[in-house]
Amino acid sequence: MLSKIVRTVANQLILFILVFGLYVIAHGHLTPGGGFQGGAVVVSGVVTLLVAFSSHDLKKSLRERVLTIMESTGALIFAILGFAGLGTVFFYNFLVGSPIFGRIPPTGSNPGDFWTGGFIPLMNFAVGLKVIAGLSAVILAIALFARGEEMEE
Amino acid sequence: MDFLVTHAPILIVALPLVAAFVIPLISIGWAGDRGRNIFSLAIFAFIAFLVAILVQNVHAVGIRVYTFGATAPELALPHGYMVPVRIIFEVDGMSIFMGLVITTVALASLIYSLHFMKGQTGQARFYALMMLLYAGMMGLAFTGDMFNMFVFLEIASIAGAALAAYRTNMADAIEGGFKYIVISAVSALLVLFAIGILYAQYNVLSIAAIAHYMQYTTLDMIALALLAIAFVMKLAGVPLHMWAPDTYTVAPAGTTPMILAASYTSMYALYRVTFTLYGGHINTTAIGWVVIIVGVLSMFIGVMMAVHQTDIKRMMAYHAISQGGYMLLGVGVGLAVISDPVALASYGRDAMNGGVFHIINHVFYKALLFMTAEAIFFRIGTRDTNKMGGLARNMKWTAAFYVIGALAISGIPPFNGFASKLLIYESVLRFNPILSVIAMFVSLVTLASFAKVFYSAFTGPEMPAYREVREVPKSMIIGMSILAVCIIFFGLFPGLVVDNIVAPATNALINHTAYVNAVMGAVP
Amino acid sequence: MSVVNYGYAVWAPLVWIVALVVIGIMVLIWRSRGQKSYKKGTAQTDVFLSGTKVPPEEQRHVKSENIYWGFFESLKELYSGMMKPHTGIVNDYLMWFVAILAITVVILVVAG
Amino acid sequence: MRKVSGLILLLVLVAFLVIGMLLIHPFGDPSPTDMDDYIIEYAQNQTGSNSVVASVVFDYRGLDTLGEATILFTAVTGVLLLLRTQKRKEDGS
Amino acid sequence: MEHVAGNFPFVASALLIGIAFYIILFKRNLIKLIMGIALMSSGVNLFIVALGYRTGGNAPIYTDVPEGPMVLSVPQALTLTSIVINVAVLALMLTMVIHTYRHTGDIDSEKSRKLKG
Repeated sequence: MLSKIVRTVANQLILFILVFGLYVIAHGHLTPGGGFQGGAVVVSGVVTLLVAFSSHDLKKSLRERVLTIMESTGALIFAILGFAGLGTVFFYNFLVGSPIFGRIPPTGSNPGDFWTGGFIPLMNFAVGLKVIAGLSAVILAIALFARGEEMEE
Repeated sequence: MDFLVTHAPILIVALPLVAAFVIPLISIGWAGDRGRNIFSLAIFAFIAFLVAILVQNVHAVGIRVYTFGATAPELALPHGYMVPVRIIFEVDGMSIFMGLVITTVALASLIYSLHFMKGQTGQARFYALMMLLYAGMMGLAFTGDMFNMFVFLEIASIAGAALAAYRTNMADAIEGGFKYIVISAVSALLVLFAIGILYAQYNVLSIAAIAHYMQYTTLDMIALALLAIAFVMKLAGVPLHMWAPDTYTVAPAGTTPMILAASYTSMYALYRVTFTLYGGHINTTAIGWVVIIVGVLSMFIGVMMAVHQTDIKRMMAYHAISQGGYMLLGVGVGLAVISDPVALASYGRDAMNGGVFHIINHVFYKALLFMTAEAIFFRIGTRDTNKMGGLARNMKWTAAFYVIGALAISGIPPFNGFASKLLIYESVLRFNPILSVIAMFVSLVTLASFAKVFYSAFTGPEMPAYREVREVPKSMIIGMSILAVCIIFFGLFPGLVVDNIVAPATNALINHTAYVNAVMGAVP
Repeated sequence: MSVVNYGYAVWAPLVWIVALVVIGIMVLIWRSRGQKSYKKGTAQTDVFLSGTKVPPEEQRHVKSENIYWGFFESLKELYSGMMKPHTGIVNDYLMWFVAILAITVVILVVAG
Repeated sequence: MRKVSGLILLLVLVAFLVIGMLLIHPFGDPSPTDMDDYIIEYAQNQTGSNSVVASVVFDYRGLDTLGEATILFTAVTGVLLLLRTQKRKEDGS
Repeated sequence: MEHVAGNFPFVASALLIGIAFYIILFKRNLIKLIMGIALMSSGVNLFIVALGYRTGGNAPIYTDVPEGPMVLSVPQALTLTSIVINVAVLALMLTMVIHTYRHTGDIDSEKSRKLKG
C-alpha cells in the first residue's frame, strides 16, 4: 500500500494501459505486436495495481477460479481454431475468403484493412486472454505467497 | 475411420492438450473428482486406440508425413518449391515405437494414480500436468522439425519438474524439481542455440531438409556437440547423471515412470540427431565408440552407486541410469559398425535390436518397480530400507510385483529383461568380448542389490510397527498388473515383439535416407 | 514366434520353461526321498548361536545397510572416490555438463 | 582446483563458440534465404495478414505457437499447483 | 574468419552465453543462478534474432512499408516463442526457490541441499 498520490495515478493510468494493450492485441495482424505482447502490456497494468495497492486488496477482485476459467477458455479457443481446420489439415487457415476476417489485402505496401488475416485475429484474441489471465495469476499467486497468504477460490 | 487414420498423428498430440485445458474447467465446474477421473481415462483410452491405429498404418504404408496448415497432409513442399516451409510431423518406425512405450506407461501410471491421489489437494492440476507431460513426449517423438522438437522438449521438462515437486510439504521434493528444471532449461537453451546455428547455415528447420542440405562444416560439428551433450544430460548418462536420482526419488508415484519415459524420449532425440540429422556425415566409428564408452560408464557407475543406497527409490533411480547404459551400449555398437555391411548384418543389427528392445523392457519393469516402491511409501510412509521388514506378510501383491520386476531387471529368464540383454550380450561379444563381460557383471550386481532390498524390506520377521499395514487399493494393483502382464508377455514371446515392433524401429534408424526422402524426395 | 534368432544363438522361452518344470519335478521327487527323522517343533529346528542367548524375532532382522558389509568394506577406496563427485549441488552438475561439452567440442572440431 | 579446471574448460568452450560465430554468414547478409523469401512473398496472399511475423507465428508455424501457449499454461498450472492451498478437500474420487 | 568486425552481434551473443555460464557455475546463490539462466536465454534470443537481419531491411510488415528489402521473419517468430518459453521457465524456478527458502531458510545451493550421494 503506497501513498495516496501513487494510488491515484495508478487508478488513472490503468485505463490507458488497458486500452493500449487491447489495441496491440486487436491489431496484431496489421502492426507489430499481437496476443502475447498486448497481453504482457495489460499484465503490466495489473502489476502497477499490485505495486500501488497491496496484493491483499487485489486478491478479492482477481479470484483464482475466475483466472483459471479465463486461461483455460483462451487456450481452448486457440486449440479449437486449430481443430476447425481438420476438414483439410490441422491449422489450415479456413477463414481466408470467408466474410469474417476473410479479405485479402492488395499485394505489397497498403494502408491495412482490419477485416483480413483469416483466423489470425481470433487467435490473437485467444492468446491475449490466456496471457492476461495466466501471467496475472502467476504474479498474484507469488506475491500472496510471499506475504504468507493464499489466493481465494 | 479413414479420417482417424489420416489425422492420427496430430490427434494423438493435440487431444491431450485439449484435455489438459478442459480438466481444470470441469473439475471446478459440475463434474468434480469422479467426473474428472472418468474423463481422463476416457481420453487416454481413445488416444491408445489412435496409437494402435497409427502403429498398424505406419507398419503398413511406411513413413507418415503430416504438414500443418497445407492444403493436403502429404504436401510437405509448396508447389514448385524446393524447401519445406511449414511444420512437419514425420512418423516412422522409431517414433511410433517410442509412442507405444510412452502410451503404455502413461496409461498404467494414470490408473495407478487414481487411488494414490485420492484426498490430496490440487488433483485437477496434477492430472492436467500429466496430460501435458504425455503430450510433450508424444510431440517430441513425432515431430520432424527442429524448433518444434525444442518446444515439445520444454513442455515435457516444465510439466515433469512441476510434477516432481508436487509434494510441496517436503523440502527434498522441491529440491529435486528445482534441479530437474534447471538442467532442463540449460540443456534446452543449448539445443536452441544449436538450432540457431543450423538455421543460419541452411535456412530451414525441418530435420529432413537440414539432413538433405548438410555439409558438416565446423559449425555443424559445434552444433552436433551441443545437441548431443544436451540430450545426454537429459537422458542421464554418466557423468551427467547426477540429477536423475534426486528427481526420480522425490517424484510422486504416477509421475516417476513418466519422467523416466521423458528421459528416454530424449534418448530418442539423441538417436534422431546422430542417425538421421547427421547420418552419413559423421565418423560413425568414433561417435559409436563415444556412445559405447558413455554406456559402459553408465552401466558400471550406476550399478555400483545403486548397491550402496539405502533409499529404495534412489536405488532404483541409479539402476535406471545403469540400464540406460545397456541401451547406449547396444545402439553404440550398431553405430560403430554401421558403415561396414558385413559386420552390420552379422551382429550390428542384433546389437541395435537389443538396445532398442531394452528401452521398452526397461521402461516397463522400472515403472513397475517404482510403483511398488511408492506402494510401500504409500502404506508405511518411509523410503528408508533400514526401517522396513516383513512387509510381504501383509502386502502380497506388492511383493509379487516387486519380485517380477526385480527378476526382469536383473535378466533372469524367462522375463523380458533377459530377452533384450541376451541380444546385447551375444552381439557385443562378437564386437568386443570385454564389453560383454562387463555387461554380465553389471547385471550380476543388479541382481545382488535387488535381492538385498527384497530381503530387508519384504522378508524377515514381522515388524511390530507394521502389523496393521494393509494391501494397497485396487486401482494401484491394476496399474501395476498391466505392466506385469506386459513384462511376462514380452518375456514369453520376444520373437513376436522383436520382429513386429523393434525391427521397424531399427531399420528406421539404420537407413536414414528414407526419413529424408519422405520429405525431400522431389528435390535433386 | 516365441523364438529369437541371432547369428548362432537361439532363445526359446517356452522350451526353457518346459525344461525348468521338468527339472523342478525331478528335484521334488529327489527331495521327497530325504531322511524321515526330521520333525518340526522339536529341538531340531531351534536357532543355535553357539550357546549364546538367542534374541527375539524382531531383533534378528538384518538391516539393509549391514548387508554386503564386507563388499563395501573391501571397496572403501572406490566408494570414497565415487562419492566425491556426487555432491548434491546443482552448480556442480552444470560444471560437469560444461566440462563434457567443452571436451566434446574439442574432440569433434579438432580430431573429427 | 575445481574452480580453476572449470574455468579453463569454460574458456575453451567460449573460444570455440566465438570461432564458430565468426564462421557464420556476415551479419546483415544471410544466405541462403529460400524459406523466408517464400514466406515474405506469399504470406499476404495465403494468410491475408499484412504482418508477415503474425502469419509466421500463427499460420506457417502455428503448432509452435500452440506449444508455446501450452508451455505458458503448463507453467501457470505448475505455479498454482506448487502454491496451492494445503487444506485437504475431502471429496474422494 | 574473413568478416570479424561484421559478425560482432554473433560474437556478443556467444560472450553473453559465456558470462551466463560463469554465473551459473560459480554463484551458489539460487537467485543468481536463475539470473544466469535468464542471461543465457537473452544471449540465445539475441543470436537468433540477429541471424535474420538484412542490411537496410524493413520490418516484415506490409502496412505502409517503404520500398526496400525485408528482414527475415522466421527468426523473429522463433525469438518470440523462445521469450515466452523462458518467461514460463523463470516463473516456475522462482516459485521453487521461494519454497526452498521457506523450507530450509537459505537459498545457497550448498546449504539448502538435502539430497546427495
